[in-house]
Amino acid sequence: MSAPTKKVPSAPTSGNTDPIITYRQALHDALQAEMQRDESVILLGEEIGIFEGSYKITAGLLDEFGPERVRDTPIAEEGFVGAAIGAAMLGMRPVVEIMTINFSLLAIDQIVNHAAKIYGMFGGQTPIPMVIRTPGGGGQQLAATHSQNLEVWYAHVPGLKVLAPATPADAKSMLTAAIRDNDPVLLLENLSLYNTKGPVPEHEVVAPIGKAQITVHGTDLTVVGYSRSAVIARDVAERFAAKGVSIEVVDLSSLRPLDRETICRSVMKTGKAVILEDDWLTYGIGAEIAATIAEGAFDYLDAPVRRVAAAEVPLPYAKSLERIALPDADALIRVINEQLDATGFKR
Amino acid sequence: MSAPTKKVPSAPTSGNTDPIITYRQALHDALQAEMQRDESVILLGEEIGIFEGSYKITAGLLDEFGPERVRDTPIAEEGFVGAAIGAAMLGMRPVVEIMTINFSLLAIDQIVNHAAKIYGMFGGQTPIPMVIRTPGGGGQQLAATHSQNLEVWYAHVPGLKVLAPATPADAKSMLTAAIRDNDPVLLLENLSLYNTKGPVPEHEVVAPIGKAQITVHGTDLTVVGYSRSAVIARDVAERFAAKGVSIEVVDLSSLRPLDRETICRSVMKTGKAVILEDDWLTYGIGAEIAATIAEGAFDYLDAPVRRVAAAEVPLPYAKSLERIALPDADALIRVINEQLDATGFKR
Amino acid sequence: MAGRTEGPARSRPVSGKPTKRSAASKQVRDGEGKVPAGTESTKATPAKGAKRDTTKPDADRDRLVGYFREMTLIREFELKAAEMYTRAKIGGYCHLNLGEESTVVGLMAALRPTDYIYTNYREHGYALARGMEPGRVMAELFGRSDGVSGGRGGSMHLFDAKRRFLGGYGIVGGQIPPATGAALALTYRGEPGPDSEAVVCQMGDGTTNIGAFHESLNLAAIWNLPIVYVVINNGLGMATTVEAAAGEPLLYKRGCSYRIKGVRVEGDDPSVVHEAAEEMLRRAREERKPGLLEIMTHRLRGHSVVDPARYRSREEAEKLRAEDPVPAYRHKLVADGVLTDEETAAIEAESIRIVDEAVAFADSSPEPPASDLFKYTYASPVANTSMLMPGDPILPAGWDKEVSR
Amino acid sequence: MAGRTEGPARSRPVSGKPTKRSAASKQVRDGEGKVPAGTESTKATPAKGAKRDTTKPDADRDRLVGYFREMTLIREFELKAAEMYTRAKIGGYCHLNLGEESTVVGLMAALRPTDYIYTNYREHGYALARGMEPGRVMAELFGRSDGVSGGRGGSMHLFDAKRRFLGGYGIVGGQIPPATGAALALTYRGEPGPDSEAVVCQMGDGTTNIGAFHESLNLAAIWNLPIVYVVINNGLGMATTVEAAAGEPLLYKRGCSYRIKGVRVEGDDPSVVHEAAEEMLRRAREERKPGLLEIMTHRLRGHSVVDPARYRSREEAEKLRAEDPVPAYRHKLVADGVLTDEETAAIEAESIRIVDEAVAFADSSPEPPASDLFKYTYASPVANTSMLMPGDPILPAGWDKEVSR
Ligand SMILES: Cc1ncc(C[n+]2csc(CCOP(=O)(O)OP(=O)(O)O)c2C)c(N)n1
Ligand SMILES: Cc1ncc(C[n+]2csc(CCOP(=O)(O)OP(=O)(O)O)c2C)c(N)n1
Ligand SMILES: [Mg+2]
Ligand SMILES: [Mg+2]
Repeated sequence: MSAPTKKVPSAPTSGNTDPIITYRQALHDALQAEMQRDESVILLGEEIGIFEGSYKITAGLLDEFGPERVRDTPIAEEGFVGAAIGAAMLGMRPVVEIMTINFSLLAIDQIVNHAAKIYGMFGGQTPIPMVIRTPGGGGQQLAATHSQNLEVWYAHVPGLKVLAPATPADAKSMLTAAIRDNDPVLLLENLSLYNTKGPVPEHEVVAPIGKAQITVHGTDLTVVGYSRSAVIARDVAERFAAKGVSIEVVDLSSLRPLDRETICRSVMKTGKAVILEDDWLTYGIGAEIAATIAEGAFDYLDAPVRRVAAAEVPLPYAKSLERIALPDADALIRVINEQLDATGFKR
Repeated sequence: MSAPTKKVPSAPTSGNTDPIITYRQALHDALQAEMQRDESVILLGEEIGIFEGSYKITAGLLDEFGPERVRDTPIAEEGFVGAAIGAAMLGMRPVVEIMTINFSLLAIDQIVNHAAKIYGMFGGQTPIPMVIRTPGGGGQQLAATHSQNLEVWYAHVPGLKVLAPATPADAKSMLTAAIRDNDPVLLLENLSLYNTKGPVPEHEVVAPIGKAQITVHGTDLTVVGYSRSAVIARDVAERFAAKGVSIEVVDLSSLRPLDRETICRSVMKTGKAVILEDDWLTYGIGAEIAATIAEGAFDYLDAPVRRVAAAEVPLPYAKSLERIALPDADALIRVINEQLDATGFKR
Repeated sequence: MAGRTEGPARSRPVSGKPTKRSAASKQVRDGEGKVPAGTESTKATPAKGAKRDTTKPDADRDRLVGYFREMTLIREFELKAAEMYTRAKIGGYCHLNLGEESTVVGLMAALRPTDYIYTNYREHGYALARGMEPGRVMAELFGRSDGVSGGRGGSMHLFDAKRRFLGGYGIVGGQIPPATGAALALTYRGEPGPDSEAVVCQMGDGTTNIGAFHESLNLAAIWNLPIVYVVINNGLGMATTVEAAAGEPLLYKRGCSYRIKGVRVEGDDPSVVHEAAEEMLRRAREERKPGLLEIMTHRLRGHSVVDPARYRSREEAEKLRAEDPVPAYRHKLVADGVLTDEETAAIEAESIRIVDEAVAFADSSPEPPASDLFKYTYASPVANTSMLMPGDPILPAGWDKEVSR
Repeated sequence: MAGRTEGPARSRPVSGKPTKRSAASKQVRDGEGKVPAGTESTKATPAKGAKRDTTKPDADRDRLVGYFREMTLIREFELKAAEMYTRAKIGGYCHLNLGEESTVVGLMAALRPTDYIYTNYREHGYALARGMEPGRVMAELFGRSDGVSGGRGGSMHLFDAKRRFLGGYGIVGGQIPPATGAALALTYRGEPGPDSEAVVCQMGDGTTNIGAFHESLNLAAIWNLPIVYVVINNGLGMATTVEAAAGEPLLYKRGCSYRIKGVRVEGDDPSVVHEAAEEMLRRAREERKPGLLEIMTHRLRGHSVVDPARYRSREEAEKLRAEDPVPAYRHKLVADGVLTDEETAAIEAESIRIVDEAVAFADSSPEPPASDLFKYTYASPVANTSMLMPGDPILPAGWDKEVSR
């Protein structure tokens, strides 16, 4: 089922002695380590056992932990995601794989009306320590129903936490943090990142939840991204650096909670902001980021915040149309240049 | 099942000779008129026949049109919403009632992965002329799972149209327009508006889809709202008018498409904007509106755009907590005054 | 129309196997579900000088009296809830168990303290029968801080972790997947056996038509989960009949699609319900076989307290009144010489007292303080969690002056 | 391993009731479903000098030859699709009917031009059997403008309104509610009867476990809809077996929850499938009785073209190859004297030619132009529809200067 993934630059390794592994391997390693560490961690999902997962994240885990802890489910997203909620209520720590975020719509009542509500609605009597792992992303020619980026829906919901790792190291440390957290956490993966490589510490690292990261420090303009777009932003920043333009990259890392302060502090310094996001423009993740900057850094902005997002269409299968509908490095570069020109930036 | 609805001011009637009816009646009348006009219009939903609808919108229609055109369904949102899609593919014009927007989560795969995709994904071979009527809204002490405002999810999706009438007249004309439109239209109703009254033309009016409305003209500050919040905004504007402050109210009316130009033109004139919305603040409808204003009217803004939205919690049942968690006229008034003060507005 | 009951100052579940309790409760871990206070089987003191058939063994008699006490307490509680709704003490949606008392009591009697139960939003009676204090249940309906869910859930969302009452749920069918997952969790705890734990998942007849029912029962079947799905068939969704909504209106047969055994019983005699539920639970415990139990009952009033049920004909309404299980059971017990009229009257009077106390307790309980608004959004607090009130600026004034936290 | 077929330059569905066609097509409204070109039952011209059992009535023989022609065309098409995927002419997901040819052909033979069909994403063969030009189907796989869905859907999303092929769907179970609604629409068109229209909803075995299956079959039952749900049982989801996924692994029995009749047939003989499907369709047309037809078949390769199916043992793989229905059917026809080896060879050669032409056609078809990106987002254009490209400002430069439109 796994389709060829579009080329995305890999994480920088400069001056880092950690082993270089893929984003896929990093997720696998985090699952394996947490399952070894805590018996109550179980995996549920379609084809995660014998088939080793549609994107092979769970390869080998069935052999190591057996069919009770690596549980293949029927095609019944609402059923098995809801079952994970109930198991969590009794003290298990289920990690559910939803093959792609598009299929999470079948389970969204359980995720939003149940997982996100049970702790608060019942007055804090039972936490829901569960993780939902699911990849989003277009660009694989999977057509309209299999190429969506709907993370903004989940990021809008109190009671959920939504993490979006961009690098293999973050994938591992954020998945570890998600598994140990006592709330329902949606870990957003990305089809086009699974094969990307980067240095990942072998020892345990638990990422802080709710913090954005400055992945490139700069002074002239801020680019905000997450997941795949944070990787592209970093790459573009490096290209501009070569041309003497100092771009700061904010990797949101956590979509909920949202680290508004880190975003605004960066823009207070640079005075200019461009947001790169894979989802549709209107009411997308970037809308909140732009609104946040426009309010929080109002007095510091030299130009309007710009958003680079997907064209608002059901994504066509045809490569010729898919390519132009999705945001990419070129579009980001173009808009950054427009921003620099608009503010009379000297090169 | 219908709970008492919180008091919301009714539409202004000054100098209007149209009969005064409720928002509920207006919806009913539009359904009745369209069913009389076009045989292919059928109603599907839970308890819309014998029970006359959870909120009584369909009262009397079963007797007039019979059980085939006013079809009670089992409790199976995904099934009957999906069935409406198929019926629309064969030329029917189904109008589906989903009892509240909270339950639309059970049908969202059919709405977003099917209704919104079928026309485009298959190359324009079959339109999906269907309407989904569903109320959102909190403030009725219905607790966390029955009080949500999730319209931003649908407004984010290309292929859907999302209308949010604020007055009885708009409820009637927008529902009429939705039924005659050849695309899937989600008509967002509101629990707290059903009992509100206003003048409604007896003759047929078909609202334009995709246009915002200036419901109060003003020069000092722009308030943007939709559905219930547009009603409150109008009321607050009148109160300020009495104090010599000229507030302009933009009623979005259509959440998708979004009429950015009308919003920005208003703010270009007033230089100040406050958004009132019933949903959660982060990644809510207001985020896009604020981002739109901050980009489109950047050079005209005297102060940062402010948002008045719901506190980000699973809404508690207890009145004491529910009341403070939801935005209201007082919060809007407070923020408007903060805006006026921040910009040194003279009163 | 209302029954009346004698009983302790708090409602008590009747156990079919009191002897099993201590054994069963041994298994319990992490504080949850230690034997709830007041769950030992009750001994009613015979009213002085009442004539009675002394041939009935005492334990058996106590069981029947216990059922009646429960039923009347639930009856009184629900009547009072309806009254409190009209007095605006209760808001939102409110669904009553009027007419379902014998069903509720019989079912709950089959549960052990170590078992778990999930229900829908029509669950006041189940909560009372599980041993929750009537005062704390009423306080939840009032939205007060002493409510069983801290006032955050209301009528539809009662919860008591200690008593393993894992919630009333308002989304139709929403409770079914989590209940199934709870049963899954039990399979990691221990082996099947007479003392092992099980899950009961209650739902209404109309709920068998939703996808979650299908997906969940299938999971329970292929994973051999210790769970009993209980369909409370009161004949209606809101106004839609079972026949109009279900392709197979004999709902207990719907286990066929999963090879899950289904059983249907009449709900008017709590003993019958108790026995059927106990056998289903036995299979779940000892054989890890999920079951589907359909109980035929009546909804005496509208779907919720605001529904006048005009869609019912006068005849239907009268027939329903005639079928009211509470007076019927009272007459049966008196006719069988289990209780005298005086005793039933005393029991009924006591129920009224309990419910009046519950109202007084609820009324005196404070509303949750504003300061608690964000208290239960997350179990693990993390940085940057939004705690903004409507209209607050997204960042506190002067935030940009302080150094970053 | 591949069969080979002679046949017209475009694939043709075989009709069980050619005589009914014109009658049925009378009912059709608004341009849809007028009798598709090339759907008259085909007469194969006997190859010269071949020895043959002349006792067989001609029409019957034509039917068998037609099946074989279809099967070999599908076989060739799928083998070529796999090859084109490896050559990166096809992207995304691509699921093949290899091993299911006899099932597909037998089922499609039972449909009339006036019937509607919905399928899942494993639908190339159904499209070909429905009479879609192989070239336009291949063009869709290539994402070209001459594709049956204009290149917007790809392998999983073939569609042909004219032929009432209402789509391949990629969300498991997603096609079931719309197919059910299509059947609902038919009930407003006319009365049941031998000439009325019906709907076929195809799905895989694993799909019977999802909620949409339950909700939809229940609707079809209570509303008496003219629809046949066809479960293509190839034994696996992706790698999950039917037994591991379904509480009742005899899937045809799952109609029990709705009183829907279920039938299971072996898929290797198209005649058997054709007959079973026709009877189910007859019940749907004449009695408005929904049906559930399970067809046992084989998936010769992985779930999709990129799945090496390592989870299969060597034995399984060999067993599968032995069960390949295409060569088996070729041998049967030759043994029965329906076709000679020369004729089968000719038919096979012809299929290859057709598929090669299809590839050539697809290759020469242009990619959809960039200018068409927003063409099909909405059927009714309205004001302010977003047509922004990535990075565009939200309002065109200088918009604030012009007067408002
Ligand atoms: C998913 C969903 N759809 C619709 C509703 C509205 N609703 C609440 S109760 C109810 C009827 C349920 O009937 P039944 O399952 O028989 O339970 P009963 O109320 O009779 O106990 C409906 C349709 C809901 N709460 N959730
Ligand atoms: C709702 C949903 N969940 C999961 C998937 C991923 N998926 C695609 S095909 C498939 C297996 C389907 O098996 P079956 O129904 O037997 O059809 P087959 O592929 O065997 O023809 C799965 C799990 C999906 N497309 N949609
Ligand atoms: Mg019921
Ligand atoms: Mg299969």
